[in-house]
Amino acid sequence: MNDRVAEPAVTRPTRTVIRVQTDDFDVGAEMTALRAGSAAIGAVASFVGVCRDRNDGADVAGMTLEHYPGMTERALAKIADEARGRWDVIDIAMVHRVGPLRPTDQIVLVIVTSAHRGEAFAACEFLMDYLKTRAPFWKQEATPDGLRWVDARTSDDAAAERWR
Amino acid sequence: MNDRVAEPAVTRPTRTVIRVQTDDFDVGAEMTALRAGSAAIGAVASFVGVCRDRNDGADVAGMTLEHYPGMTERALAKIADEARGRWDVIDIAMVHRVGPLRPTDQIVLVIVTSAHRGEAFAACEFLMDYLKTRAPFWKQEATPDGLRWVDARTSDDAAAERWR
Amino acid sequence: MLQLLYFARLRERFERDAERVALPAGVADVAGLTAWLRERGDPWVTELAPGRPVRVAVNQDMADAATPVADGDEVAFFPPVTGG
Amino acid sequence: MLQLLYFARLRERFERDAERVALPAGVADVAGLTAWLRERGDPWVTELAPGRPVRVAVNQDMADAATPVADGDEVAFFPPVTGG
Repeated sequence: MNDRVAEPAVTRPTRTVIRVQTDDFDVGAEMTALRAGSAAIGAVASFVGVCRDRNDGADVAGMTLEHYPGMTERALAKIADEARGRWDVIDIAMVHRVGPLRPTDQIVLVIVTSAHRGEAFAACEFLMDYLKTRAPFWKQEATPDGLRWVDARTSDDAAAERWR
Repeated sequence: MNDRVAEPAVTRPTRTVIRVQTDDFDVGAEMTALRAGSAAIGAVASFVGVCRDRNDGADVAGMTLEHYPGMTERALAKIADEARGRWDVIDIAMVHRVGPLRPTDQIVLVIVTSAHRGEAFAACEFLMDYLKTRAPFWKQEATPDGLRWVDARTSDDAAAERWR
Repeated sequence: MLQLLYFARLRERFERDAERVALPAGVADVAGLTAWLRERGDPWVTELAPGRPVRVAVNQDMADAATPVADGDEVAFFPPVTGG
Repeated sequence: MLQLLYFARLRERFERDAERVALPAGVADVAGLTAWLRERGDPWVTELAPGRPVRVAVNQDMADAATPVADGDEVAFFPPVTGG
């Protein structure tokens, strides 16, 4: 130990990136851009949600994601603000696709940067749990029995409740 | 609900990627390669550890990572096996750099793929906590006062203890 | 006027994604507006029946039955969200 | 013979990263081998003193004081790990 002062603040403004888009995203490029310019970052936790070929026991040939333009970005920004109030994070990125998607396509990306890993992991999982229950997106799947709207999961509500 | 059978097993063998290397890694490329060929994956959780410019109250100009060749790979493989015994994960990648590193350089990458996000997040955090306390790597930092070996953190021991 | 929006299953059942209506007499909150919509009969009375999993946002913030509704507001009706 | 390895701070203090030694008479476990190394005096007796944060691996698996040591083993001494 020594008597140097505590860690300095981040030397650039923190970043909050929120985007809703039909195009795919490049995880590596998003991560590189998000953490650029801050040597205070020691931890980068991320999550990518991917379209599966099965759900609730049925084959899924693809899905279409609908959203509420305007409210979506607003809801995501509120969720990011709430994460910042709970953990000492530096940057947050939340990118969500809409429109038609097929199995193995990327759906959503959340990245959190922080000085330390515990806060990055917790904030990243929190952001996903809240996004799943509070951001206005709806999935419609194409199955052999036709199109069906995906039902909200009680497990997602339970996951979000953990953070109360 | 319907009477279809439960979800099928992954249609390709699971992957466990373990590498110790001096070269940098490309997070996006590692992620793409790891999950390629499985439409059963719905969640990809990842963590990147980054070299900071400050640690324990001192400026850090850079660090050198030493390891125990042979044991390192063996220890990482055991940690990956333990994660598989605890959670229903599909693929695991653990890539750790050794040699000289500078602030903002990537140090370690852990990626976990799974059908669902809860297991991917938990396994990814577990892998990092166990890597931090059980894989034979040692950091030596260059500070204004000279070279110093980084002391193990009691907070890392506490993080690993959570999983017992 | 109110701007009403419908998403996902409700958009399909109501066969519209939006409509403009005059603020109905006596309607002051989400509960009142929902009751007024139910008076249209099916599919409104079914989809908006008490206990159905319907969410409401007023001016793009999540709302509940007691949230006030006033002239000029944007009120959206939709099922529980399923993104991510 | 035993293959002894030293890493990080211990490698520096002992001024070697490896050495081959004959299995000392009477040494059957990690505790015995550590006691035998302490007989070399400083820096061994200091760095390997009871209570110091030293970890030991036998044949590349983490070991404790009671882990057996036999002819042909690889035994490594190092500080608590700090990777990641």
